[in-house]
Amino acid sequence: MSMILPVITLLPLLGVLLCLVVPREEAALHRGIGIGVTLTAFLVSLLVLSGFDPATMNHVVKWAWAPSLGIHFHLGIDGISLWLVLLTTFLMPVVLLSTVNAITEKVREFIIAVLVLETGMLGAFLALDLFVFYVFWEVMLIPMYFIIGIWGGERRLYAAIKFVLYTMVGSLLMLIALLYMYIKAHQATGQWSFAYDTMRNLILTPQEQLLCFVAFALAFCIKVPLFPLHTWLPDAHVEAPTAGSVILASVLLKFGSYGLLRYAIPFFPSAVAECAPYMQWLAVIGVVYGSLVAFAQPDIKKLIAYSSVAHMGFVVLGLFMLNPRSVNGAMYQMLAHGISTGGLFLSVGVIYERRHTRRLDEFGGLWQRMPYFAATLLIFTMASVGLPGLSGFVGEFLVILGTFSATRDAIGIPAVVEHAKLLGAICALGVVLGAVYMLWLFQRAMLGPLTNPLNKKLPDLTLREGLVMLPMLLMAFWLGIYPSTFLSDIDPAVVKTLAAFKEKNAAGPATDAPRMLGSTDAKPAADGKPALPAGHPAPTAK
Amino acid sequence: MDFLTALMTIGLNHFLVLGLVIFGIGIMGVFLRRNALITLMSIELMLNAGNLTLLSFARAQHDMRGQALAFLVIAVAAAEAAIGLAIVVGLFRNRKSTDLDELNLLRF
Amino acid sequence: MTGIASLMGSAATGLPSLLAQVAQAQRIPGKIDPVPWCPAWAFWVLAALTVAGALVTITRRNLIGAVMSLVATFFGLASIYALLSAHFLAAIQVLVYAGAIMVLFVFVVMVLNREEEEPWSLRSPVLKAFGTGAVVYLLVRIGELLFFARPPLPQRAGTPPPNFGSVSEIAEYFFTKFLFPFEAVSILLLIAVIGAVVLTRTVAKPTSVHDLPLDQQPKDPAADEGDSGAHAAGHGAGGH
Amino acid sequence: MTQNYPLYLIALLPFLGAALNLLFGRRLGNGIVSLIACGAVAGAALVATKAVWILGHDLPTKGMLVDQFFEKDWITAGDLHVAAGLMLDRLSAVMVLIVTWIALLIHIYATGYMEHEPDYARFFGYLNLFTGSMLILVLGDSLPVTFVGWEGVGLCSYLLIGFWYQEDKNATAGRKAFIVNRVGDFGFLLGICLLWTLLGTVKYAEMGSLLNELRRPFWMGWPAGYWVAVFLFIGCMGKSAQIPLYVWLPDAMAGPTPVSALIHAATMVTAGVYVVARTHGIFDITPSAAQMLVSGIGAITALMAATIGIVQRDFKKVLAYSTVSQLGFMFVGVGSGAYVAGIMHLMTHAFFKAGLFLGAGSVMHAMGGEGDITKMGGLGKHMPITRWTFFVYCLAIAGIFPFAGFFSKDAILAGAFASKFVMADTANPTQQMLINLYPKFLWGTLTLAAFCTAFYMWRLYFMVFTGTFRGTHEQEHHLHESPPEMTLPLVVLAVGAVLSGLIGVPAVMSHGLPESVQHFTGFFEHWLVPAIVPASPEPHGHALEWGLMAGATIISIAGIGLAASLYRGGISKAAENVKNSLQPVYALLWNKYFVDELYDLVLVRPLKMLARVLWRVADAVIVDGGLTKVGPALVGWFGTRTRRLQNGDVQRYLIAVVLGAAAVLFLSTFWLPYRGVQGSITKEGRRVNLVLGEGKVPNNRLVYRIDWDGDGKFDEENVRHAEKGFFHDYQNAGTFRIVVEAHDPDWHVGKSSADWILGARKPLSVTVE
Repeated sequence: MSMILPVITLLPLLGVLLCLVVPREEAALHRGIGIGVTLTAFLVSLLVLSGFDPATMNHVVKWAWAPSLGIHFHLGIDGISLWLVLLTTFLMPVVLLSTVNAITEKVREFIIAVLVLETGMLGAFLALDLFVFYVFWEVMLIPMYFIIGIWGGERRLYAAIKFVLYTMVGSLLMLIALLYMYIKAHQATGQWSFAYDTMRNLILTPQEQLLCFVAFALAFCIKVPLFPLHTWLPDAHVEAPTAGSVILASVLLKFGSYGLLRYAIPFFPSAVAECAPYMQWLAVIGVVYGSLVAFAQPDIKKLIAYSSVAHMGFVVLGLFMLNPRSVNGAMYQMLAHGISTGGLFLSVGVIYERRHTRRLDEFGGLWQRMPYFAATLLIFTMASVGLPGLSGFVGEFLVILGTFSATRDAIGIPAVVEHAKLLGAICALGVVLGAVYMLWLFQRAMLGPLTNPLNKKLPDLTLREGLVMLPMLLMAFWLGIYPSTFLSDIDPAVVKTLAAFKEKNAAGPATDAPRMLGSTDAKPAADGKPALPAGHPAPTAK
Repeated sequence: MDFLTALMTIGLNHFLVLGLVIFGIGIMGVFLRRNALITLMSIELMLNAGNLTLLSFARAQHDMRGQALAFLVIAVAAAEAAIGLAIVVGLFRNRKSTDLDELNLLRF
Repeated sequence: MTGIASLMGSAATGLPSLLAQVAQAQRIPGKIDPVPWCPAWAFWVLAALTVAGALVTITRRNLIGAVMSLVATFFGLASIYALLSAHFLAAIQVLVYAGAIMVLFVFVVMVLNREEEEPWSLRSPVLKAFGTGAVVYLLVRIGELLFFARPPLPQRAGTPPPNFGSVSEIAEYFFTKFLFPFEAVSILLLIAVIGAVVLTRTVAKPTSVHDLPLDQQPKDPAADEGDSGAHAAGHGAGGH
Repeated sequence: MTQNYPLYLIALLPFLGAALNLLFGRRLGNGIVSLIACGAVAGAALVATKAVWILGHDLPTKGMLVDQFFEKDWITAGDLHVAAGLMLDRLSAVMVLIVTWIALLIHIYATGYMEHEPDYARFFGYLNLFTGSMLILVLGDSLPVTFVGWEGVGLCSYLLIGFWYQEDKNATAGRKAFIVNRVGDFGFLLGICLLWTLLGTVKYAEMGSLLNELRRPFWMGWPAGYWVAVFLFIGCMGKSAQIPLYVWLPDAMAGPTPVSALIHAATMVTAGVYVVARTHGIFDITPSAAQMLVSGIGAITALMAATIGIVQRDFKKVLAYSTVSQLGFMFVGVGSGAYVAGIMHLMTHAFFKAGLFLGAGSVMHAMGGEGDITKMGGLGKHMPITRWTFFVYCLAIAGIFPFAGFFSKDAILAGAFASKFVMADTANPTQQMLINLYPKFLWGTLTLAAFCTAFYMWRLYFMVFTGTFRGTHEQEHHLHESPPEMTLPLVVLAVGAVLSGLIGVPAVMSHGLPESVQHFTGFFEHWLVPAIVPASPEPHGHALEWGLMAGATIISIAGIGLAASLYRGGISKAAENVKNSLQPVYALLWNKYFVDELYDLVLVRPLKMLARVLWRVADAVIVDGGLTKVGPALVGWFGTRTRRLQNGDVQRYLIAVVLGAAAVLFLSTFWLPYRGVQGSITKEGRRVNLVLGEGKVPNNRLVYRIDWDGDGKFDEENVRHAEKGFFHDYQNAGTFRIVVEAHDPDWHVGKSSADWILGARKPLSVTVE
């Protein structure tokens, strides 16, 4: 049994212990521990790639946790989670390195918070047991609350509480749905289990599916965030310290879309069939709306936050178009957004450390003083705009193409592809608007005359900042130039997930009692006798 | 056996009802009187009513555990009285009153 | 819903009639233990004493009078405990309750030395009237159930063994099965002692300038030099 | 017939040059920077030439060189496979040669022109980046790969227009270019998506055999191919500055002049024409609505831009509008099926328009950056090489025999005149007549535009190079011929502007010449037709063809003559008089038909307003307010009302406990008999069954008294509920009221169904026959 997954998940906790035994005053040592541990976790996580089979779960561990309740510490990694996990482990050392000047108060606590956060994020990406997933999901929440609430800006408490309340509302509903499914799975199988496979094979009645889907989707859509649920994001981003914003944008938001693809969509096909059009429309509204609102922002971080709303709109649209191209695109967009928006926030952090303001009208003409920084920001801007050759393009292209061409795939749900062309067209409009606000940002900050006297002495990127930016830039190029590295792992997993979805959808919803996929097949068995016990209502197969 | 006979043949029911009555009087003492000391005394009354019930059932079951429990209750009651009186004294020192109606600092 | 509404309506209007209905009950209690636990007169006299004492306790304007009648109640209860073969507890009741605790009450009453102008709590009288009614209702209905319990409450036949309620019997429990609660109670008592001390101590004489209100603390830290030893030692403990 | 060839080198060399110059250029000297930049492009040009040589020499007409530069597909997602492939066929060969060689010339020119620029390395880095992207664009073997280059050149255009970013004006112009191009890309992207949706491939080589798929009706009565063409053409409108997306190009003149020459005249802006020719199979599909759209837009753009060009005073603005106009010509060419003519005009235009811009750069170099032609005049004697090369370019663009512009423009005019458009519904005579007139309309518009072209180009020439100098003394003192690295490209391009037309001489002119000469004069057509693009439509009859040529030439000469009469020797009185007498028209043209203002009013301002409203109202008030104000307000409202219950009064808490206990007792004991007197009645003849309690009352808990006939006397007393309830056999028919009394013996609570307080939900009664 490969131990990689528990090791990378729990390694940060080891770092926490180390931090606890080091005296509080040794800030540099704490930073060293933080960076060292996260870097080690990153290197260890690269081992996952050897002999990786994207279509199945790799490096699975399953330890009994509370076996009488059917809870196992069950981790595994497949093509859907692979790159998100690597993105997480990759970002953490970068983020910690970026905070050397920004976080000078309560360094130990900060490092501990980030390390606990990393454990939470990795655990949630890797969990194959819904209880474990929920535990890690909530574990993420607390350190992030502290990161925003302690090291944040002026209105940090408001933002932190808003963040927690929004997330909690969704996740508690999800918990209820989870427990409901747990009970229903027991009814269907006679065994108590939170296992992912059990839940995925559990078929509920349409009403149950709808309610559970709404609960799950609400939790995930708040995290994404989908259009009307997004207002926590600008506040959280603006108030969070740079590191918090980067983690929030690059990884935490991905949990929403990851959860949708991993849990909400495969679990409830009939509800997806019913809700997908609404989700699609909310997503494209989010794309256009986020772009337009971003255009009006005077605050750089807020602008980028709204751009996240738009970009994540692409992701949700891609997921709910339910064809391999769009879902691949959504997955890719998640990675690309992680890199480009993370990079943008890191860049904002650089000038915020120098000027302690994020208002666009305070800047202008910085290129003259900071050419390397300007180039960095330009590359992230272009990656965010979706320029081919940089990270943003492939995802957006695949989502738009997948949306537009959704009619080619018979997923078995006509409603999903009803407005495919229109959705694709509006979504493509979002690409235009993306250029409008991002270039506006770049021009206001970097181009034009250098008028503000406060900006006349700004130093360019330091070596440390360059070291922070360099891996992000390389990733932005890599994602744009050679997407096969990533898509060759994502694609088989996505295709398999969609095939499983199709199979479950074709099996139809349960009529009255919950049942397991494949367990009660309406077709007669090989000996000619019906597989169902007499009097049992046959499932309405389509 | 008529009602009167039942009334005069003393058994478990009688003791339980007696305990109930004392308990009720205790409750009314707590919420009808405004003096904190009386309230404390009423609480002692209620505890004793509980003790009486415990002992009655112990007698009915021939089980010493009820008595042991009652003993513990007495100890708790003693502790409660000590603390309660200390609080009353402290209150009086600060507010020059033991009037529950006037102790409204934390009240909405 | 209409059912609930009408129930509510009747609860308001029909409560007296209900009580009257209960009072009219002509019911036979369940099977009664043929061997009475004690002479009827003993019970009734003691019960009357106890109830009367309790009633006086909560109605007296004079606190000393209330405390004294409570002592009487406790004596009555001690006697009833004795009727219930709990001789040791009867003794404890007299010693601890009627003795120690009530002395404490008397002390406090004396210390405070305060007459009440108006003994009854007059806030929200309507609610209190309802509360009293509810208590009476509960007493009557639960008493009815207890007294006329059918089937009769479970009990073992015959008189308890002779050593029932003796010191050795109780000690047997406390040093074997009930050892843990026994120790726990002892710790509870210790805490109560400390708590009582802490609660009643006077903070009139602060041992450190930091115990003073902020505006009274000396401005110049040098002025505090002479008290620095007490400062270091007494900061946490505080008391006398 | 395909052959592998490392085509990636062609694009990679400029990219490497760009990377070196952008990363390390600030540390290298200007000499090394220009060496890297020019060397990279020269290398690319040589490799490209070698590749084209192989293509023309070793491979058949339809052959192509291919190169898959990644081992795996570039993008793989489900059934979508986009290979990272390059291909060189005869069409891209033309483009590759134009791009690499003209880029090389302009790089060389720029080493002189940008000599004193502090950001020298950055400039050449961008320029190399552009060249590489442009080569990806023309070499891409599928629409997505082309799109990569397409966007890449857009980025470089943005960067180079805003090269002098210290001025907000330049940065804004760059942003405008990028955003307008993005609007076009929106269409291009949708075109790619639609094409893939319909065909399942976006590779040029695989498209041809599937085109029949595109003939199916798709939307609004038009075939699918029409919509693909429209979407792709929206992209081309953006990139090639056609109505309505041309507005960025005149502003793009804010960039350095070599950039204008390379990007905004010779190469990038012609990408749209290239794409239309590249995907001609889609545009050719009948009914020819797509072709009519392309050629119509092209014709109107050509005329409109030409008329604006007449009155402009800024040297580069005139050339910019001229570029827009000439691009319109090209689109008419490719839109009316005369692909050869369109591509050839693309080539000849690349020579003379790049030359014109470089000449303008030379002039402005001498004038110290001054671009207003009313402040120039008589420069010819100071800078003879610039003057005479400019003279050649002007002849070429005006279309005077035997300069390059003559052949290409004439081919377009002839193609437009002779083109045939087919519509589905030909039964409608009016429509048919309009369709038949359409080629004539195109031809007429273009001829008018050609006249304007000749006029404004020669106006420019005369105002700049003849007459007397109108600028300041300081400027006059400073006037000088440009250094050789700038004049050399001018001369080379001038040679190209003279000679490049000779490989595309119309058959009617070369008729009767020796075979070898004919082979040369028809080279361009033979190179492309028929394997790559279909043959151009030709006018019937030699006379007509000669006539068209003569007409065009006369028109051009008329334009030159008019310009000469008005501007030779400076701005004449007559020119002023004409301007004054046509003041409204002049104002309209001077303000470019107010299109920028219109866009500002209709698009930009509403969008900004919408953004603000969405942010301030929709987001802050409705969405955020809705979630963060209403929810807490509800909680707060509830809290302020219920906190009175938690008021800290312990006595009240105790009363609440007692009341609660009493209520629970009361309700629970009362509820049971209440339920117990409700029942359902079923009849079997005269036997009536009564089920009480409806399953909510435990059996044997209650005792009942039942009055079956409602006479006030209980017929049954002290009965308990059995499994099947009660029954009663009525003796005679009638309606009977049934009264039930339920009694709970434990709690001593009774209830009657006749009770006026807590009566049964419906009175129990039964009717028996």
